[in-house]
Amino acid sequence: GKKRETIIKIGINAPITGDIPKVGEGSKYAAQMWLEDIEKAGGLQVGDKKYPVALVIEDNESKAESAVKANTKMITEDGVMVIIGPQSSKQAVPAGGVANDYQTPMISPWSTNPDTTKDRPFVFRACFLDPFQGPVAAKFVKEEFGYTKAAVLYDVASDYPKGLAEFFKMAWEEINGPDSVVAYESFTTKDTDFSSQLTKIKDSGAEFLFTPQYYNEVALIVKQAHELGFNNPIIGSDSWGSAETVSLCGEDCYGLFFSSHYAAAGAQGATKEFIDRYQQKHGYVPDDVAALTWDAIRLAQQAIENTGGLSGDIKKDRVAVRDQLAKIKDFAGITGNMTFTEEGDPIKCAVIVRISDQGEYEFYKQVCP
Amino acid sequence: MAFFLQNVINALQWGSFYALIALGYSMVYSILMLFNFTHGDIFMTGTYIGFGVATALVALATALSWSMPGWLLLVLTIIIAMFLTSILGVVVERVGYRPLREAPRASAAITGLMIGIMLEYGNLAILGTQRYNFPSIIETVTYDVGGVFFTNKKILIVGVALLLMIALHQFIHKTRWGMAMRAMSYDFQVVPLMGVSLNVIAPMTFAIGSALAAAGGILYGMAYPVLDPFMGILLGWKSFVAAILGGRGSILGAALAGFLLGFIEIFTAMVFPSTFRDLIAYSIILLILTFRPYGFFGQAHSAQLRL
Amino acid sequence: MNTSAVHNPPLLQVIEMTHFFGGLRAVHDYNLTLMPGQIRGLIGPNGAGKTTIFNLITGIHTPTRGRIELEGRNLVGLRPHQIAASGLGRTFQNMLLWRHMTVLEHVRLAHYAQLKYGLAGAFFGSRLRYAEEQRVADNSMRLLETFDVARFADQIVTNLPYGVQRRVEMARAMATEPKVLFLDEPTAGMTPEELVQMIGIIRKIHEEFKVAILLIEHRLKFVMELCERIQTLVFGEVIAEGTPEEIKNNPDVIEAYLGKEEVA
Amino acid sequence: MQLTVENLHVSYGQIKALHGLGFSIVQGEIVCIIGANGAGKSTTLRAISRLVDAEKGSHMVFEGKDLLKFQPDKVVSELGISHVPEGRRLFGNLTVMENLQLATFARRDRALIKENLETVFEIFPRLLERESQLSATLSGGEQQMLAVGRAYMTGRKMMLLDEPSMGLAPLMMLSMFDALKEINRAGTTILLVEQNARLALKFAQRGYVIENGRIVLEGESRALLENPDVKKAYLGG
Amino acid sequence: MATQIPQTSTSEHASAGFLPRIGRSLAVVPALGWLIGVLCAVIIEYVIGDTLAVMLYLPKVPALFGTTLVLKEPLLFPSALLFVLLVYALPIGAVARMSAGWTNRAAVALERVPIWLSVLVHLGLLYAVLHVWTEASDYRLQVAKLIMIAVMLTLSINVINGYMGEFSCSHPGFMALGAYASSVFTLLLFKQDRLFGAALLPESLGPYFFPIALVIGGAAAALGALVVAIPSFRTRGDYLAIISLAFMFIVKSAIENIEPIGGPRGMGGQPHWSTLPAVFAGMAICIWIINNFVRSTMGKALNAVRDNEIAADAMTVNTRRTKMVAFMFGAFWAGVAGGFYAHEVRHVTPGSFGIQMLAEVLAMVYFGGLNSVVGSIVGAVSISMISEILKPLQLYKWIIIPLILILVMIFRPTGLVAFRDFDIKRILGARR
Ligand SMILES: Nc1ncnc2c1ncn2[C@@H]1O[C@H](COP(=O)(O)OP(=O)(O)OP(=O)(O)O)[C@@H](O)[C@H]1O
Ligand SMILES: Nc1ncnc2c1ncn2[C@@H]1O[C@H](COP(=O)(O)OP(=O)(O)OP(=O)(O)O)[C@@H](O)[C@H]1O
Ligand SMILES: [Mg+2]
Ligand SMILES: [Mg+2]
Repeated sequence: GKKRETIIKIGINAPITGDIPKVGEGSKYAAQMWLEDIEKAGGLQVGDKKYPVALVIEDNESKAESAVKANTKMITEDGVMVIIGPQSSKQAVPAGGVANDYQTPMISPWSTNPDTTKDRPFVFRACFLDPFQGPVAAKFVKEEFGYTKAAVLYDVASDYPKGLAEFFKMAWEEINGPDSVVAYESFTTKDTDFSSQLTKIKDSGAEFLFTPQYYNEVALIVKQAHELGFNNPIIGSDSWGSAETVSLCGEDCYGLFFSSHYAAAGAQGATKEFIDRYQQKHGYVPDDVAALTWDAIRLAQQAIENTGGLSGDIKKDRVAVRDQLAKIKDFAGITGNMTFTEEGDPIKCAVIVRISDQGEYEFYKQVCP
Repeated sequence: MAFFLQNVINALQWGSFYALIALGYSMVYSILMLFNFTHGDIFMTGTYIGFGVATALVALATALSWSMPGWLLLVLTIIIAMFLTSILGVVVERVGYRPLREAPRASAAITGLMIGIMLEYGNLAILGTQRYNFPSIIETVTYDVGGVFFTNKKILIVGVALLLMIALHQFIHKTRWGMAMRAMSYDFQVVPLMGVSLNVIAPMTFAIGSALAAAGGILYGMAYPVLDPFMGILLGWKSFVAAILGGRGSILGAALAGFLLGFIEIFTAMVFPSTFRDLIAYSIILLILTFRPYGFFGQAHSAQLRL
Repeated sequence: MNTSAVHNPPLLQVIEMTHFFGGLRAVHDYNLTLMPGQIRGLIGPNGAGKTTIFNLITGIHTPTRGRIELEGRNLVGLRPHQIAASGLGRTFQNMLLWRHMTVLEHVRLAHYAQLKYGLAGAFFGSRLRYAEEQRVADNSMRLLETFDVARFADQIVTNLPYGVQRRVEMARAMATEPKVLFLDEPTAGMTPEELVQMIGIIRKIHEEFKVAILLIEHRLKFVMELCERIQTLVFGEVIAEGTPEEIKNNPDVIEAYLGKEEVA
Repeated sequence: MQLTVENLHVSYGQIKALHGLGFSIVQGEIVCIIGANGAGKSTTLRAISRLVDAEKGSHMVFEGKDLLKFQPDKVVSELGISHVPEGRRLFGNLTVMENLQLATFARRDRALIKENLETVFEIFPRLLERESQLSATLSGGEQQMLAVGRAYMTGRKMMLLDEPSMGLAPLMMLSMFDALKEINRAGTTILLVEQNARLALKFAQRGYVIENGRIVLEGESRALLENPDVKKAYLGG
Repeated sequence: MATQIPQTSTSEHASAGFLPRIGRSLAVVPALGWLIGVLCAVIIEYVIGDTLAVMLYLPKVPALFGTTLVLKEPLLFPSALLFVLLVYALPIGAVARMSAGWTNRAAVALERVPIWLSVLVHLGLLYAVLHVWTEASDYRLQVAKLIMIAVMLTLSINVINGYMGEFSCSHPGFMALGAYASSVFTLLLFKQDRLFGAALLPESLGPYFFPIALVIGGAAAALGALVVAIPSFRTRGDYLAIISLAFMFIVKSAIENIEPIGGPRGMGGQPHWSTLPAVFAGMAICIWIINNFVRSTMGKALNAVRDNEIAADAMTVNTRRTKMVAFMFGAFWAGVAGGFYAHEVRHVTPGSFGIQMLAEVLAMVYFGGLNSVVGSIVGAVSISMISEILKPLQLYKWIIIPLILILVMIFRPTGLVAFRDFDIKRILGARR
């Protein structure tokens, strides 16, 4: 026989098909950009050796079952060292179980569900969690506007908005007393008509609306709110942070605020470089998924480099990588500086972004834990 | 009171979309006895076509530096898009349904479902994952009557839905063509013995249904201007619910059930915590069908599934 | 009506049965006393309500008014399968066969009410089940032979000639072990030759299984030859009842149903 | 010859129903086809109205035109051949009136349509009574009347009747055959398929006997009625 | 007959002239022979697979006969093909053919013992095959398990949609009920868990309770099925389809609203009890019971209800009971499949049991064939495999799979193997 060469394989578990293909695309593009960089450098330098790198991109079809299969396949068949993804908690939670069982480090860039990383030493994430972001938004509104009556509109059937809505409500009521969230309304994924909920919100006398929804829904919610005569501020979360929010929503969204990882318009340094490169290549400003995927994969790279040399035994190397990941301090990501907690969740700062009157994302304020 | 009226208006608009889409659905469904699972995706494609046509027309007008009035743009868009989409409908009939005319109905339902998936992913493959913003063809004007808000678009939408409902009902029940269509739903094999060509009636039915989907799609795009390749799925299934709730073969029933569905959804969200909306709305539908087993206007004999 | 009823209770008795379809009175005050082993005929112009009477007795429609008793037990309000299981077998004017099932399966399935193995037997295949299935299969084959259709046993019914289908339908009805058999135009679509054969078959099952038979028929030869008594129904009402001879010569019947030529 | 059929072959999948059958009809005739169950009578009629496809080599000419070139709907609308199919096949979800109106789909002669409609109601007064009843709820015999009436309304150069007497009460049967005679006298050729051979032969001028997809005997009705083989096989002894 | 060996028939396409002759000479091999052949093949793979793979420049033993490789790295296609030929096709063919003599004699002997014994022997062999085969790769194992779960699901929907002819859309709902009910049971009893707190029983006891968990899942689904079954007394066809669809939405929405079981976040942490023997046994029992049922006269009542309900009633068939049984029975197995699913994927969310899953199971059942146990098996296996194989095509996969399905529907409108009885005696019998 012949000895096989060691290739560092990075698995990407992304929803290329299914109901959120845009998310899959962002992850894929970010990963491919990273691979280009590495290939340009002639490989990944670990210790005193340069290793070739390959991406294994598996489609999880936005289904839990497929995400689990994809992880199993990448780990047992392809022999990946690290897995980046899945993005949604619906897939990340079960897939994380697989990664943990096989002792393979996995970083979900986007999943906010605590269960993803809970009691799973091998699973990490690159985004902040709801318990952090919810209060950030609540505090910001209180400090900025001094309002006392809040309304919330969120998607019950979706993990992320629901979690964030709950933590926001908790934080807001802590600040303003019980019943200060005067309307707590919901809808279901893929709904497009929110008139009933918005009518209720308007009727409740809320001074502003917090809606932690994805960009396609934001456009509809904001427009419909205006059509129904609700002209108070509408506040959002990091899921607004896609260029499409503004392109879909248009002037209706100008002047609104949301909390996020980074502000594209005022971005500097590595962040700006990433945004420009991505935009040049794919024709649009990357959204938070792409940015977080980029950070996740760079985190993985950092950890691999930090091992100081690979043994060639994939099982041992995976454990080494995971140990290095857990040790990373103050990693300078394009979405902020990160340090992992015990659970594998990052401690990072949030920024408040304002959508300018030109429709750009301006840095407004930074909030750190 | 304003709160209630506002919700009535909300429900009218939302219901008119269900009604509009259910009309098109019901055309094909009640005439050809097919679960037309493609309809939602034809609706989606129609919306995209409308988007393309409107964008092209605006570009053309700009190029010729001619300021086209909004209503003309709208009418032109609707007509062209209806025409193009009806061609799509005819093609779908030809490849997906005609070969299966003698087959179990459920098989045709599966091909329909599959053609729908192909349209979704075909769209995704061609246009990419980006979402598009439907151009605001006519200027939105918001009226505020004693705290009740509505826009000119809403009036237009409800009006068009009602108009089409009546027109289509008349067509199905008063014309020879309509009669032939209904006959076809009962026993297509002997329809030729009446001197009626199946290969004219069936494509025509699809064409009308698809054209309606396009009209609905454009209005929908104006009201909810975010286009997405999967936007037709849920609407398609819900219009399926409406078409059947109305009773097989009844165009009027389908449209009314569409409005009812809109009212149920809006008003359950109004009265109950909105997290329970689907739970309650669908329970109501389930109850309605349990106690009116053949929908509003359906007949018992029409329930048989051909296998 | 029937004096012998004192000694010999009637098998099936229908008393003043009336039925409306919306505003249309399809059956009006219909009475019937069917004795065990009797063969009776029901004739009448088209749309007189004959099929409706069958549907009422067998539970497909519920009569607006009236009583139906089988061996003294009330049938009104029972579900059709209960009525069938209690001893009323029937065929349909338009033949309601099961398109995807074979001839043998048709007859086997009609033994449904006689199965005793229950769901557990069906799921797990108990010994009782195999014994019963065997018995049912044997009995079915016997019936198919009686009706001379055994050679089609494994064929799907839809592809068979009309006459064969009619006989399959009768075999199926006999498999329910009826005490009374209702036949709705059993010879429709048959050649005269088959008609003669059918007379033989009906005689045979009548003797062999001791069933009482009530039949609707427009082919007079058939009715006259088989029936002891005949009722003539016009617009939902019985206008004449009697032996074939009496009916044939009844002027009302001639006027409303037979026509002068036919009798001549 | 108004209709000539030669070498007609038809199969249903694996099952071959007609084996090169042939016959011909003169304008204005009443011709009947008799035969046992499954002999292929209905198939013959279906082949003429193009509801089933004839195989290669088959040959059918109607008034000088190649029948095989016509779509089934055109056979009705352009050639004027109407067909009362086996088992009636009414549109149960349409009313009696609508069934009759639909039958005139391809016709433009409004005045004549009105007249024909009156004729139908004259022959079958019961249909007039039930004008707005859904045809699915008609009694068996009423449905048969409607089926004949409907065919009368479509095209009237030639009528193909598949067991029109099925389920009709004796009196009604007589009046229907009288009506058919009337229709025939007005110029419509009639091709009748009947199980009830005696009746058919009494009614028709000529007859064909079909067995296993082939014509085995033909002749004047009277002759056939006397023919001992026919007597034995089809007239019940 | 020859359906048992897809490998040989696909890989030997080139030698078309050969094929009939080979086919004829293989026709004498009984099921037993095939099983033994396949067992030999998987043992060969187990022993020399790795070495052979290295020699053929394959990165690894091809997990699914090299099919997953082909689209990603077309250059490896010849190696993969050769691997399959050497490891599977040849040994299977050779062993099966050569042993035909004594396997036929054994089959004859087995015909004389009670049928269940013969079935057990064959199942044992089949399990051995699967066991050795899945030893090679965990991915293979997982795919195999998920396919077997899909088989159960497809069979269960065939009972309603195929045998009884109702277009039921509620299966994802039934499956969700089963998945959740069984998960609640196991999490409550055996797991320290965020939702229900400490375990009540030691986890080591768990696997013995797994069947109970599955039955509970099935029972929950069966109870849920009442919601659809009762309206089915009065309506059917399209109207019932809508009722069942509404039921599916109701289940999803209800679960989303019950916080104690995780709401939209779902419920995770189920123990990994869906092991190969468990799933295999589950599937075998499912096939056995469903096949028993649909072949009994009582089961044929489903067909009668489908083809003509009035006639069924008039022939003493209790149609209400029949419908009730069909719905509850079908739902039960969907629930059991859900239980297996939950303990394999180990996380369930209401969002997974929606329209997408509905489209998939419908595709499987109609592709495989209505009214046929074999059809369901064929449908579930082939759709799952095709879907796995075409994954590298990403978007285009969802254009190709529909295309395949449309073609199948056009040329075989009732599915590949429709309306056929699954006659175990004939399949296991000797060949002469
Ligand atoms: N569901 C219904 N709704 C309205 N009218 C009906 C319905 N069913 C039957 N009828 C009418 O009731 C009358 C009796 O019908 P029935 O079928 O009993 O007649 P029949 O005596 O069997 O006639 P035939 O000999 O023609 O079969 C008919 O005039 C028919 O049109
Ligand atoms: N749709 C079909 N599929 C398969 N075989 C058919 C079909 N229709 C008819 N056949 C077969 O074709 C042959 C001729 O049938 P056809 O209906 O023409 O006979 P027929 O003479 O009209 O008989 P009947 O007196 O019973 O109406 C028969 O053997 C029949 O079984
Ligand atoms: Mg009748
Ligand atoms: Mg015939």
